[in-house]
Amino acid sequence: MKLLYFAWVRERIGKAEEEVEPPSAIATVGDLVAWLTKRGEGYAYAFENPKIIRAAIDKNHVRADARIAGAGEIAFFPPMTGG
Amino acid sequence: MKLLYFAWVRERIGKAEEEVEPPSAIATVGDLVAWLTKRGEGYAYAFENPKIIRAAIDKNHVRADARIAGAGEIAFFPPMTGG
Amino acid sequence: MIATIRLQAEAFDVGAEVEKLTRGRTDIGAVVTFTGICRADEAGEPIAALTLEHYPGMAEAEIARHVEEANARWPLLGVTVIHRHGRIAPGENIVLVVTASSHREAAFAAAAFLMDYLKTRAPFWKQVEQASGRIWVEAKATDDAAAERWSAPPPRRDAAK
Amino acid sequence: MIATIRLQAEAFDVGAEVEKLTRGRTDIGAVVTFTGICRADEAGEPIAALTLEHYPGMAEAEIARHVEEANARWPLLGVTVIHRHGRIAPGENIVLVVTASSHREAAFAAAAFLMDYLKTRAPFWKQVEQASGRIWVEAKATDDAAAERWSAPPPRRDAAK
Repeated sequence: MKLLYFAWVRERIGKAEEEVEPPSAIATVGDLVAWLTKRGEGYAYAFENPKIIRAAIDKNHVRADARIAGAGEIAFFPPMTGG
Repeated sequence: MKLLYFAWVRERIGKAEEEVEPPSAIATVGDLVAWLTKRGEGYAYAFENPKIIRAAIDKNHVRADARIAGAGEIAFFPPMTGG
Repeated sequence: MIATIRLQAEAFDVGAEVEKLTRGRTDIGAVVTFTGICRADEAGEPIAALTLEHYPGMAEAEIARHVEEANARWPLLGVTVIHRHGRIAPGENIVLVVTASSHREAAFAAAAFLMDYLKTRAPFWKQVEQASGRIWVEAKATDDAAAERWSAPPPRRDAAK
Repeated sequence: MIATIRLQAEAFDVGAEVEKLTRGRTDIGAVVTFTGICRADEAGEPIAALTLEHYPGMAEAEIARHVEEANARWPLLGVTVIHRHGRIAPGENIVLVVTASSHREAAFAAAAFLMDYLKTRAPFWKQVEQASGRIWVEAKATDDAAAERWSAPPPRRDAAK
């Protein structure tokens, strides 16, 4: 599964994208964030306040309880500041 | 006192402006409309529905109860349809 | 606040007016424009053209008063109002309002406010040329209602910057 | 309804975009534009420039969804949305929304709606260059509140034509 990171989530993790294979117990976006958080300091820093992290599955906004089964790409980013 | 007429008020009266000397009993814009109405068919037609006629004294919107003493020019016109 | 008010027979250029208002400024964050255009129909019937009559002197004064009122209600950095008079063909522009502010809420609100007032208070009258003859456009109750909504005390809220 | 959505690094020309949307049309009576411009300050501190990062593919899709939503809510005849990315200096434009309708109420409402959603839902992130370094702009609670006001059922009222 492909993960994408944007803005300060990208900067804190230190990469824009990566391929990961989370264990089958990781069912939701929230589970995935918790699992990623344990992968290192950068991840822990990026996800230190998981409530403000936004996520998208295949370019659609989703909530933390969204299931990740079948996802092509999952993106994590801060609240949007466009316009 | 100078009177100005616009749009269909002008067309019905048949002139764009005129000088008038109303008698001293004519105190308000409403009095003036009633007095003008008696001056002929065109005036009666223009002011047949006095409630919808708008008036301005010296280029400021006024109501029918506005006093005309000291007015330089008084204009009568239909509801505005600009923009 | 820089205000420009023009009554003219000639068409205007929206892009040029925005450029004039914003050139060299770095305090403006939001610009809203409203352009009113002559449609080929009025009240469901085709028109060949419209003619705008106005009350010279009073039209400028009324617009200036409402631009001042908008400036008192919202933190504006610039306003341009151009209103044409004379004969205008379908597809041609009629009226332009440009509002500039540091944030979008003020620019949107001031432009809507000015248009509602231009429709109901500025001394302009539209006549349309239809197959049945020349007809004066009737004032719309919905325009009066739109203008009425601004008669509540000014909001000057800081929301939605 | 004709919709144009563009993400680009280059600046845009407001007048040219209005012209493209309206040329040869006689059914459009109202055009509203919103232009967002880079100010020389952010949260009271001077900035040298801002850089806009975006999520390619998702940004276009999100904007397209909201243009469709606007078209379902109001009787629109045309919409253009242009959003720049990359480095933008103070005074340069950032975002453009153009809405066209037969009447002004729909054009104003749709432009405000699209801007509120672009601010809160489209995947763009602003970073500013200040004396203290490069800082990611924080999302504003007021922008979320502004977007929230559209979550009530669509009005589609005929007022204020």
